[in-house]
Amino acid sequence: MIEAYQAVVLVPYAAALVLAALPSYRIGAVGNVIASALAFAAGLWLMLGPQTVGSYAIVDEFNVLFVAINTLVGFTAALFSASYIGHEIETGRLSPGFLRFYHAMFQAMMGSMNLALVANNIGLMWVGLELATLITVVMVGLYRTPQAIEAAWKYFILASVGISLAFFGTILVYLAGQPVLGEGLPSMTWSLLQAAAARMDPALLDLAFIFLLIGYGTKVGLAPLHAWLPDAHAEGPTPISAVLSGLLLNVALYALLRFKMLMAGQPSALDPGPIMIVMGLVSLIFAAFMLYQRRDIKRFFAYSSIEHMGLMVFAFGMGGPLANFAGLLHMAMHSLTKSSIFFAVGHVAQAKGTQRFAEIRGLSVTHPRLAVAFALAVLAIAGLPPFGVFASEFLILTTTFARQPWLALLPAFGLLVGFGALLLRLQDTIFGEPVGPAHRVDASSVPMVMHLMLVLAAGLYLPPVLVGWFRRAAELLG
Amino acid sequence: MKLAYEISHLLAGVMLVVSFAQLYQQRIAAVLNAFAAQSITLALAVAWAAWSEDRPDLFITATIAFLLKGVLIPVALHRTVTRLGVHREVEKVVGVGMALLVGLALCGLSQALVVKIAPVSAGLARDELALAMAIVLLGFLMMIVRRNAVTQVVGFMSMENGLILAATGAQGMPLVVEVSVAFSVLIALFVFAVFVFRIRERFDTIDIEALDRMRGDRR
Amino acid sequence: MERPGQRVLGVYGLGSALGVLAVAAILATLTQAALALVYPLCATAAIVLGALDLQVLLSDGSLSGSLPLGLPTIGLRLRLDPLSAFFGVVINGGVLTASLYGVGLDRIELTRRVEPLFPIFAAAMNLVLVADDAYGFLFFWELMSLSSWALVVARHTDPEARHAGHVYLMMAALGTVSLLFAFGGLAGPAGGYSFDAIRAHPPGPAVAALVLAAALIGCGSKGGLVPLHAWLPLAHPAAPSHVSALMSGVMTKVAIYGFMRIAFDLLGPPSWWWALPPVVLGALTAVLGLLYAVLDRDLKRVLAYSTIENVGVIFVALGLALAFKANAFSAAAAVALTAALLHVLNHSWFKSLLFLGAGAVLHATGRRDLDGLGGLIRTMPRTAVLFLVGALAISALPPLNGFVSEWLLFQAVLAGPTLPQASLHFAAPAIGAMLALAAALAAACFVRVYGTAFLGRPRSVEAAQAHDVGAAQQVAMGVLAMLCILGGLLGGPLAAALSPLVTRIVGGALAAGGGPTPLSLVAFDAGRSVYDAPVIALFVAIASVTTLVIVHRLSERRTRRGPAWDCGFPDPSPATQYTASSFAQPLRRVYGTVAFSARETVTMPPPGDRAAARFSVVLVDHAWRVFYAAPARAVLDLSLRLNALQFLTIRRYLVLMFGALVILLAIAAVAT
Amino acid sequence: MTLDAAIQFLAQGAQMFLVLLIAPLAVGVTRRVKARLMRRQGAPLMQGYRDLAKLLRKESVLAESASWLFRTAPYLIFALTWVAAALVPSFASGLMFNWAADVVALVALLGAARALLALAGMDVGTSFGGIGSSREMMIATLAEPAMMLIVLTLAIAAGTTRLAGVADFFIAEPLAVRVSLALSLVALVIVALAENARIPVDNPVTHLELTMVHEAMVLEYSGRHLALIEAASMLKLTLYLSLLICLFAPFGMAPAAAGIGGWLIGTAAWSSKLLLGAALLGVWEVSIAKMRVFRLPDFLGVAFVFASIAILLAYLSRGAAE
Repeated sequence: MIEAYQAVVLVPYAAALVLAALPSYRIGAVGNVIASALAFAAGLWLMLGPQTVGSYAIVDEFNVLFVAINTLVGFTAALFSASYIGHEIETGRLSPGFLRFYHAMFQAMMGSMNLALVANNIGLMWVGLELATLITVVMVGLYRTPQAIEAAWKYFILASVGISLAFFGTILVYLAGQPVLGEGLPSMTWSLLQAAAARMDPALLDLAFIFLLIGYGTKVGLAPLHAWLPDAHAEGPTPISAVLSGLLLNVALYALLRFKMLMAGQPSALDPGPIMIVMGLVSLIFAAFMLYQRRDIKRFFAYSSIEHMGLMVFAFGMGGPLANFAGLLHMAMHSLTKSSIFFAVGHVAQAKGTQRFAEIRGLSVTHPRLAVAFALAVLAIAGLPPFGVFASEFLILTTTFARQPWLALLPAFGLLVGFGALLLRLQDTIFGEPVGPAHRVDASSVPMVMHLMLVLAAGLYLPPVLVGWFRRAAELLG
Repeated sequence: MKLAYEISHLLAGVMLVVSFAQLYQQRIAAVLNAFAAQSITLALAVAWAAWSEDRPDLFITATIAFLLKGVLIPVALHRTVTRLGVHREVEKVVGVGMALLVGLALCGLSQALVVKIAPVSAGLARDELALAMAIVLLGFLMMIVRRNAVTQVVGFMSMENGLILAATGAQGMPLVVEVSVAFSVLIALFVFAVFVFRIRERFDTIDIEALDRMRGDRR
Repeated sequence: MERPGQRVLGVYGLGSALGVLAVAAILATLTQAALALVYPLCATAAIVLGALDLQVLLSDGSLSGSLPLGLPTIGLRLRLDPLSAFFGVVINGGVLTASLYGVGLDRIELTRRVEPLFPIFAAAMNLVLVADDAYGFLFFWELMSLSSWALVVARHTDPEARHAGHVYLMMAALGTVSLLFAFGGLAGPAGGYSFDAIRAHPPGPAVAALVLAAALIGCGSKGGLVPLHAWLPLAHPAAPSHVSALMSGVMTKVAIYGFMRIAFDLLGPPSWWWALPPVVLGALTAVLGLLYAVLDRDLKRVLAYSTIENVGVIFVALGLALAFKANAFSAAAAVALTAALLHVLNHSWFKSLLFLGAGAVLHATGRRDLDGLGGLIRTMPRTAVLFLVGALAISALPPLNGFVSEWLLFQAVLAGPTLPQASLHFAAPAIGAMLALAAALAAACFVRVYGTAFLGRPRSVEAAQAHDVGAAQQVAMGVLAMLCILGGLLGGPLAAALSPLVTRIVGGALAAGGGPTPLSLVAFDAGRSVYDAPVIALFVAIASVTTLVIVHRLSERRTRRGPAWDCGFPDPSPATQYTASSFAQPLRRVYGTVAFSARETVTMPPPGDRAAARFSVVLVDHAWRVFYAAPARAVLDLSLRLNALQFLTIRRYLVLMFGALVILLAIAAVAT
Repeated sequence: MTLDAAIQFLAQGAQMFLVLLIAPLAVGVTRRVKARLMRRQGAPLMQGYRDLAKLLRKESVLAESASWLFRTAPYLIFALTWVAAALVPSFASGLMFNWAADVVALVALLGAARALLALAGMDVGTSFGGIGSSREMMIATLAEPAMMLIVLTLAIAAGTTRLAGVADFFIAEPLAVRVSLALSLVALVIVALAENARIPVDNPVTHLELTMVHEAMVLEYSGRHLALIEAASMLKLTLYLSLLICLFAPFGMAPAAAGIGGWLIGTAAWSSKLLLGAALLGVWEVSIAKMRVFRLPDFLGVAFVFASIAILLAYLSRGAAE
């Protein structure tokens, strides 16, 4: 009898092996969907099941929701890619062999991310993240066009440097924990470290946190460590872009936050707040400005992911129950919304046969339904009601202003600048006289709509159990 | 015990010196040799730690370090480099002197950071931590002062060396970690190989400036 | 003072009406055929809601409830108190007439880009009023902006409409952000977002200042307070005319409501200096708005600019009310506040009327440019009469409703010198002069509009072949015109009806029924100032009738039609008439040179050359240049500069990363 | 409805007809004085009445393009001006309907008349009508702020905007004539000149195209319509004269409670003051030249400045009083 948290990790890995063995890519796609569905079921099971703290795995208010979102988005992404990826075969961008590989890797990636999420061991967490990253590197290079390889190469180098820095940070944490908790496993077990944080050496913790911030921050996509993110999003297959923006960034931020909790446990250590505020604001404002010059629709939304990650990091840097709550909410909302946007972008790219803004015009004339969905998704990410992002941004801005009025001007400025770009692009794409071809779209719109529904629901009503988790996690974050 | 410490300390010092040598070297071939030397020293250090602290599991790490980074990769890269005919290329961004100065500054920084740690608290001697950190930072530095993909790989791997030094130095760090490190290096090599070959197929050079030609939104 | 019966009624009324609106929206998205159902449904909903609001307003009661939606632990608080009820009456009046107008639209004019959004827009405006917590308020506020944006870009193939939409939603976002700040300051770090909690703990003076500023920016950007006005003349005309009527006549009032809710209710007892920003900005807005209007040549844009003016006037009145309230001059405060509320009501009436009239003109001629119209008084007589009522009313001419609020406002200004604070009582004359200027400019502006569009001879074929609009539209306009007239005559009773609300807010009210006749409007006391529209109207009626009789008795009754005399040089071509531009020339010379650094250039051909002489005018919109064009350019420039970072080599990215690491390490090294 | 009330009612009616009666005479006086100062014989004093009668008897010629507005406007303009004129206290302050409109409302009534006239000017669709209307409205925008300030000064001094109230106040304390009031008197005179299209703002006798304002608007009128327009402008002049009188020289005016006797004295005083004012206007008009249209801002600017100074002084004196 296996536990939920084991299932969450093992199901994808097992599926990866099976899919690697399956010959036909069609069956592979179906298998991918089934496996993701199973993982999602496991995720729900985990969500409803008891919370456990083992020596290797931990299930608490903080990560249970992320596992749920992870498996959910994984499921919808698999659904989307099943209906989408066939198109890539037709256009000859991929060969069946590569698809087989793709499906196997997809599951492996999901498994690794879940591993990183449920791991109670900072080493395991690191392993999971690293595996997930390396796999996405391969996925990004999948099309083997010069651009794709360049993107993958850039991603690979930056990411692996980040990985090694993160590992060094992990070692330092161990070193900090070892005198307190003794040698071996305990001083790598997160829950014990968390409990003993107060007795650790602050200077060592500072050092560790800096290395971890740079290391995991690279995967979060914080400026100036963001460089890999836009190209990786733009050149990889669209489902992978959705997973990257929707999940991998979250998992990296999740890891970062775990260590922030550690820091919060040791009062005489460096306060990570200001550093995170600065980095968050830099990312937010920089990305907002970068939006204006983008001509590739996927790269555009990649930068918007950087912007939102910056906002989250800012919120967590502000700290306090309200800001942390808002940050967590924003994390959840962003991953749902952004992945739905990438699904929509996939549709658009199929409909117009291009990813370039200049060749996408008047969607509301040629593809009304798609245009509406796309518009709703973009407006949602822009933080307009009735969607959940509005709630989180409402909380972040109000509480920031209430505490430090002048500081609040900066995120507001960044958000407004970004909003301008989003609105400009939205109007250009869906309005006006249509140009270029208007193909039939055969990708399924279920995932997109499903996500939008969820975000809408969250904007109208947050279930108390969810709120409870967020509350608890927010308290832990200090 | 004193002696054990002295030896491990000595080996770590040697590694640091070798990383400076890497920074100093002009030709790729020489850089590869220096890297090989560093990896072998690392292997020795790990082996010594395994013997002195009686942690047999560390021997695995030592062998992995020796075979993989001490022998296989340098040889493979030598091959690639000679096949590409770039083995005597000099692609520095900043002059040697400058690089060495920055390297020294980094060593100083890592010292300054480490002395703030209370002596008793750390699981390993503070100066060994300082050495490891310096090696990591120097590896990083090497990645950014060289233009050439191979040297970047080397720089990256000497970062890994520093990491492993620190990891082994950290007493009683569970086995899972070394395995994961070795595993990751494996994957890293595999992926590197894939990319180096692909790159060669497409652009007859492994200078990464060439890759930077096609980049987002320029089209 | 909640009565259970009223409560039940209210809950059902509100719920059912909103339900009807939702049904309308959904139906419209489903089937093409259902589009025609939207407006009748909206009209019924508006009637229900309006009746409910009226009932609450007159009974001076309040309804409240809460739903488990929105933010956790706060939920969605709903409350309909007299203030919201008053604005509800305003809004639903507008919605009702706009829907009536919509009922008359042809089937072919209905599109899925407009009709589904109309009910959402109406519902959102109503919900802003009943929201009783910060989240709900901003949620519906933003929903209102969003739906109206979609309506503005309904004609999406027109680049101007797209530009308007972009500017509009940007300004709306700016406003929302500053309102977020306002409510953030009000709620405090603990996050007490419900209005009750805010009332319980009003902020300290420093925070209050910030909140007031933020509220002014937030509501000002929605209402069109200079310099946040520039979106309004772009967006309001871009929408379909009955939607323009809603946006201009009604949505700006929601902004006023927001400001009142914050400044008079949530922010606690006012300090005197709160009055300065709204008063000064309002006066500036009033004058500048009309200067824009009087120089513009697009019918609907002129109307939009005049909306800016009226919003400015209302803000002046509100500011004065704040000043008087802060000094506990409850009588004067009551006068100012009544002026503000009545002007809100009146403006919603005549502005909707005028926009519907403009819509009729647009529908009949397909033109909005004044210089292409003319002579419509003969081709569309009914519209012409109704539009005339609106034009005279908005020019604040007795005995129509515009003048009632204007008169009260002047009375409030005249009481200004009694204020103890020097800055205020020296501001009073300046404000009075600016308001007088605004009033005179308004008259000039609408004489110009009416004179060029409806009088004279047609300047285009379309104008010559125009025809009156359908019955439903005429009814819609007729209702509003009737309201304008009645509102003018019954100013006293209206003020009396508002007195409970006014008493709630400023603790005093107009002396109701203190006047010589029951219908007369009394500011302060009957000995001081009285305005009795009915009596004056009666006098004028008697006088004109007697004149008519006598003149026709005495005089030669024959009338002969002949060619216009025109000082002996009549010219048959309608091009010789005075155009809107030429009408504006004196005003342009007098004010334009100051406000818009207007320059006229005349190029004369040399003697003997047959070429035509050229005349051109250059107007510079400084507000746009400084507050819109410059920032936009700055953002684009900066983005171009930063864009270089997208094109670095991998090595350079590594350098960035390395730099970040080293800097942080250095920080850790120096940090103790 | 007692006898007293009836008498009050009649008195109000009497005032209505009094202003109507005296208006042409006032204009006649002005013209006569001007003519004499120009060494001309000049028209007899009664010429105004004759003109009106003549015009009434003539048939009215309407342009083809004239609409119903063109025909109805004169009646409304006349009625509005007449009512406004009748609401300014002339021989007695406390008449029955003195409260119906204060200064603000009075100005607004005239504004309504002006707007209708301007519309009528544009109705036929000629170039001259447009010139007249646009300039008239421009002048109004210049005059009204000054007017507002004057009203404000009075309100500060007398504490009311009811004309009768102000008049009572100045009757009660004749020494209340202060510098500020003198200044606002000057301002009001300038405004009055502008409002009545007198020299130097406009020349009531010229038909020189490019200089005329008022005449340009009424160019298309003839017969009874023109008669009404003319009568209205005469009434307007009378109105402003008696406004000046009532505000700045109310002595002799019968207070609220006065009886018939007081009224008779009041009538005598008022009419003599009025005619004197008309004569002074004549003197002024011969002694000054018509201005270019775009010099007007400066001229009315003077009024504005005076009115502003008046207010400041009013503040000071009030501060002194308190």
